[in-house]
Amino acid sequence: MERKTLVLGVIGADVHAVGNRILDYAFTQAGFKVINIGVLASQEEFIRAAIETAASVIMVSSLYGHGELDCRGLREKCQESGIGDILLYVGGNLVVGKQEFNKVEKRFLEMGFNRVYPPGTMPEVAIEDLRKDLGL
Amino acid sequence: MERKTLVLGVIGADVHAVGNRILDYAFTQAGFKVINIGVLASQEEFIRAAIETAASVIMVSSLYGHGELDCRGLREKCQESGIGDILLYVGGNLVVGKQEFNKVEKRFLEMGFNRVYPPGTMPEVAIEDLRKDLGL
Amino acid sequence: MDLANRTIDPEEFFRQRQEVLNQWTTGKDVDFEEAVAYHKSLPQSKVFGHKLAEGKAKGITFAQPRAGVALLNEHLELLRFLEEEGEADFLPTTIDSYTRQNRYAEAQTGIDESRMVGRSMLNGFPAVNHGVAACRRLIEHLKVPVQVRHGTPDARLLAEITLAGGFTAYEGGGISYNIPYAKEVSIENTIKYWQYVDRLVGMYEEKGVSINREPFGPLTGTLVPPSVSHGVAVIEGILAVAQGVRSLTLGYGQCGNLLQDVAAIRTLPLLAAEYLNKLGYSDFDITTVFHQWMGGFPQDEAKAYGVISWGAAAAALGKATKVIVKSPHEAFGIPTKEANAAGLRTTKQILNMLKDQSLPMTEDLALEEKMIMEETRAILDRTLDLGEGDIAVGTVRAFQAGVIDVPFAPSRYNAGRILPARDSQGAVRILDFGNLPFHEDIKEFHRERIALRGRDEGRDPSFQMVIDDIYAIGKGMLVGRPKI
Amino acid sequence: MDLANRTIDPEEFFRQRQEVLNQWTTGKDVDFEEAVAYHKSLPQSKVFGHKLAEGKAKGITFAQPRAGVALLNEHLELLRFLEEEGEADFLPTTIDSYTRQNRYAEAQTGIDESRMVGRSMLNGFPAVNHGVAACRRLIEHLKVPVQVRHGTPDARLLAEITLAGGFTAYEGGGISYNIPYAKEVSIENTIKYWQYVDRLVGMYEEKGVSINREPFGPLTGTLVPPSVSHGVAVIEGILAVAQGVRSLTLGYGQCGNLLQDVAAIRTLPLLAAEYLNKLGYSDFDITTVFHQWMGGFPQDEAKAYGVISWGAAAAALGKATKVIVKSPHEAFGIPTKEANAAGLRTTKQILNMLKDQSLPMTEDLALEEKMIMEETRAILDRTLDLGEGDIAVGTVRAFQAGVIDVPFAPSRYNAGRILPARDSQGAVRILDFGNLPFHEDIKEFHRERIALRGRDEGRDPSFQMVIDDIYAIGKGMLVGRPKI
Repeated sequence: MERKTLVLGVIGADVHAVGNRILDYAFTQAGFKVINIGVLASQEEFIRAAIETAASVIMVSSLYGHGELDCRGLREKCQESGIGDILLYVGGNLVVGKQEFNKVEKRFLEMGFNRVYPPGTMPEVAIEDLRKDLGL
Repeated sequence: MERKTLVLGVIGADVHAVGNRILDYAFTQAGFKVINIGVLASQEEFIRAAIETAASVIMVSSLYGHGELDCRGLREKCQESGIGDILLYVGGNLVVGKQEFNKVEKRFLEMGFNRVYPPGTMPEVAIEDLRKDLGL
Repeated sequence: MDLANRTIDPEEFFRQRQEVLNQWTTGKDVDFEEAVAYHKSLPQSKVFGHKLAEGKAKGITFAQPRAGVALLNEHLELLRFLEEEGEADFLPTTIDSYTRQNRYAEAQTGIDESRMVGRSMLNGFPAVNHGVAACRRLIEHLKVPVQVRHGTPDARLLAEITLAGGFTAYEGGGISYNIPYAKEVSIENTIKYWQYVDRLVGMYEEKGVSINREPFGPLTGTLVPPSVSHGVAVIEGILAVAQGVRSLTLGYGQCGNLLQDVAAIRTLPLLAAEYLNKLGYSDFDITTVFHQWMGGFPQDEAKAYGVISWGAAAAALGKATKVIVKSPHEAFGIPTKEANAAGLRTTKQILNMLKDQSLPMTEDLALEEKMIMEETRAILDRTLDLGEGDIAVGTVRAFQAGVIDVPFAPSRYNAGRILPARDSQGAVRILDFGNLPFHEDIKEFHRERIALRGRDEGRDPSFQMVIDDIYAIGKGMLVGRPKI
Repeated sequence: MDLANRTIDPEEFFRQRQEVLNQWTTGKDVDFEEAVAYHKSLPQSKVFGHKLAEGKAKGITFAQPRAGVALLNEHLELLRFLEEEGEADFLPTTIDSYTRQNRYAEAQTGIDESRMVGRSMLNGFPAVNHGVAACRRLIEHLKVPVQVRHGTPDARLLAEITLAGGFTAYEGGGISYNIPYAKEVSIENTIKYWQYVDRLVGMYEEKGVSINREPFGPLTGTLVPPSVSHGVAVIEGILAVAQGVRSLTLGYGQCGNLLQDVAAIRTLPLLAAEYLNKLGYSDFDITTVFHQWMGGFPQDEAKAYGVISWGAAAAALGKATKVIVKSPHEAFGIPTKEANAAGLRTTKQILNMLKDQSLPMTEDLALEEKMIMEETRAILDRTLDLGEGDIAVGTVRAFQAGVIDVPFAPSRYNAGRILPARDSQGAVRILDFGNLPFHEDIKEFHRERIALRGRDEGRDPSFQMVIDDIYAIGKGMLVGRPKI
């Protein structure tokens, strides 16, 4: 079986490192090649890593509430960089405060993300979606 | 100063004795003559005690949620017994569950009570009302 | 008096039974042999005593709510909600106050009015009026074991109907469902009523059907010294086992001081086993139940969650077999099902976090345990003396003499002479001993602790201190300090 | 390296100051002498260190929330709400994440967008952008003392502005606001940045103005062994006092096992005083802060109240001077003001009920204290050795060598080699020691405890055990047991 590559990171000024370590472990265990760019990652760092490793998916975490500001324009930047079709997943506490998730999800889907996950999602959910979206 | 007499009791099938003991103590300390008929008191026992002691007020407690069933018709029975003008106070957890107090109060005022107290009222509140209503 | 602590004569039992089953029309549907067969058809997962014994072996604490409404469908819906959304380990059926006073006609009015106005006008489920088949419908639609919880001095008919209805646990006792729940009923009578209930349970046990029995531990729920409630619990345990009860859950209501509460829940089964063995009984299994704070609650829900959590923590650290849970609506009386389930989930969270932890033995904890053991033994030994060896007779005389004395009880058969108050750490001590048969050493210990508090507060111990303690929790405090 | 643990040379300080105050336009409004006068005009009731010292003397525990939004009026409204409805003893001003990275232009975008969309687009209050006068408006409209809480590796400008703005307490430190909050910033640099902040506080102190300093205790907030966070707290305390800080609050994040948590909060000030004295410092006042559970929270609010309550109980029983409070919305990030106030009231209820109680000393508690003391001393002694007596130099080398090693930290200046896991009672132990300078006896103790858990669960200790522990509380458990 082909080993697909994922770029994993925590976007913006966010320093939440615990979940990042766990996702890295879980995705690696599930058979993916994980390029982990860690916390405090800019949009440019995600894209650069994705191009360099020919990744199939960019997986963005945001735990600190600024996700909306930080993620805007990521799809457009991907298009400009020639990887416009790459899968974009995002998850975490994406907005400030407890908001209805379906509204949050809608906002991020409109921004060009393929999958949006609420707080507390287990890695297994994303792994299943990855397999589906990548035809594994 | 004239010492006014109060009949104090817990109506119906209610056995909550702690508050009854405290009210007895507080009203007595405040200078009233307290005729305490205790828990499990019927409407008839309240009225009989009020007539026998020429009481100015009947003070009904109900802590167990059946207050609405137990208090119905008390004003009418007082009228039939010739003490139709006696002051009727009631307080406690008067209905089953957490309901808006102003609706509960309205229901009991319509039943002929002069004062209705919500859960957690301190004795001092009732003592002040007693002084006002009795012109002390 | 013709009272005695011995198995009811079968002839006498069946004479009473005729009378009891005729007290209300639903009594005619009780058929003991058929009920035994029905119980045997139930899976073990629905048998209260079985699950309690499992939990005790594993050292975990289960959570159980209180709940009951007037109508069958609504009551079933409520219990299913608590099972699903509240993650309840055990379920209750709380009985309404009219049924508790055997006023079945008034309960019927309550049922009818509830149907009319579309909300429960009763504070519980009137199981006698609903009858055997309705009870079985509950048991069949619920996954976990269900207990009858009430406060009924004469609960013979209620027991006949609910046990035939498939309930596998029954709360109450001749003292604990009299003294805090009645004004004019003699202890002699209620002990007899409850010997009947215990004998009925014994008959089920003899047929191989497990019915758990639980004396009501907290009594008046307000500043009851542990030795007083322990004395009553042990007596009711003895009275029950004497009639053939085997699965026994003894209860204690949280006082609020962690050390005293843990000491109390740990000593309770030891004392019961000690006196049961002493009187020659050996065929019993004792588990414990810890009641979260039974006194006044803060009206604010966030604060109520704090009180609930502290009760859950004490239950877990004391390794009680189960804990009876309050809701964030407690200050307003009966909770919505959502609030009830929320109290359960808060409790479960604490129980799960603490299930691997316990309070280690310390000098202070050992002292609390020693005091509770000595005081309880003093009460029980004097009670046995007064009864010339018969605990039933002794109990009646002990209440007459004030040797057993429950604070703030409505019953005129209770002396009502003792006065409890908290010490500076919030433990419940005794300010006025009445006729409690305590040695001078014990009394000196209590006096010293209360005197220390008096010094802390710059006032002499008095009834005002007691009142302050009763109001304290509603104001967020354990000890009722004077305003500064 | 030109780093050393000695008072910054005044010339160097004023050289840096020019630079710092020019980092953003609001820096020009800082006037030190005028700020000193402003502080002296504040009533003592608004001075953080003063109230802390009072509480410490009385043996009570205060409650403080986290809170911050983008706009001034909304932030003030939020804090007033927490003061009134939450009964907060201390207030915070939590700073947004852009400001923490010194990205003031992005913070400005966040302010502007927040104005436009009518809700806070920032996770805190961007105090640098708002400037000195805005800060003073907060202080003037609030009754209780207010602290700056953030997570800023280079917090020099933020300190200049907020302290001139009347804040009387400032969280952070060169290690605790670097290792968990930055990826690429060297420890040498952040120690220097924080020596500047501490020196600034020292200058206020020399003018008779009390500014409390609080290193951030919980670090990454996830399974941090107490000796690791204690080591960091003591070092930051020394670095602060060396610059003239006097009012010092040392912190610890709840691990979840009551004995370990109480042992930790009790030993923290002892260890700090021991090393401060050893290095020749004597003019300081140490208080403690206990952080309620910093790891994942259950999404269910009722369960979250349980976690909050358990943190409050541990803080009270450990006699921490203050406790930092979580909200029932914790699993979703930043709470509404109502949820924040509810978490406070739950906490206050527990603190009030437990204020007269403490956990008595026991063999188990003494053992936990002994382990924490020995482990922390091992880390500190080796750090001092590595620095040839200089704690600042030693710290840089200790991180290089993995002698200090924080689990799950984002910083590449942290070795990241140790692996913690819970034992069967939920206490945090160490599975892989990396280069922690522990004696074989200490290591054997940890290995034994974790091996016991492995036996309980029928599996070998591994990273999966660690992951299970991280997810556990979200699922209601403390110890992450495998599914059965």
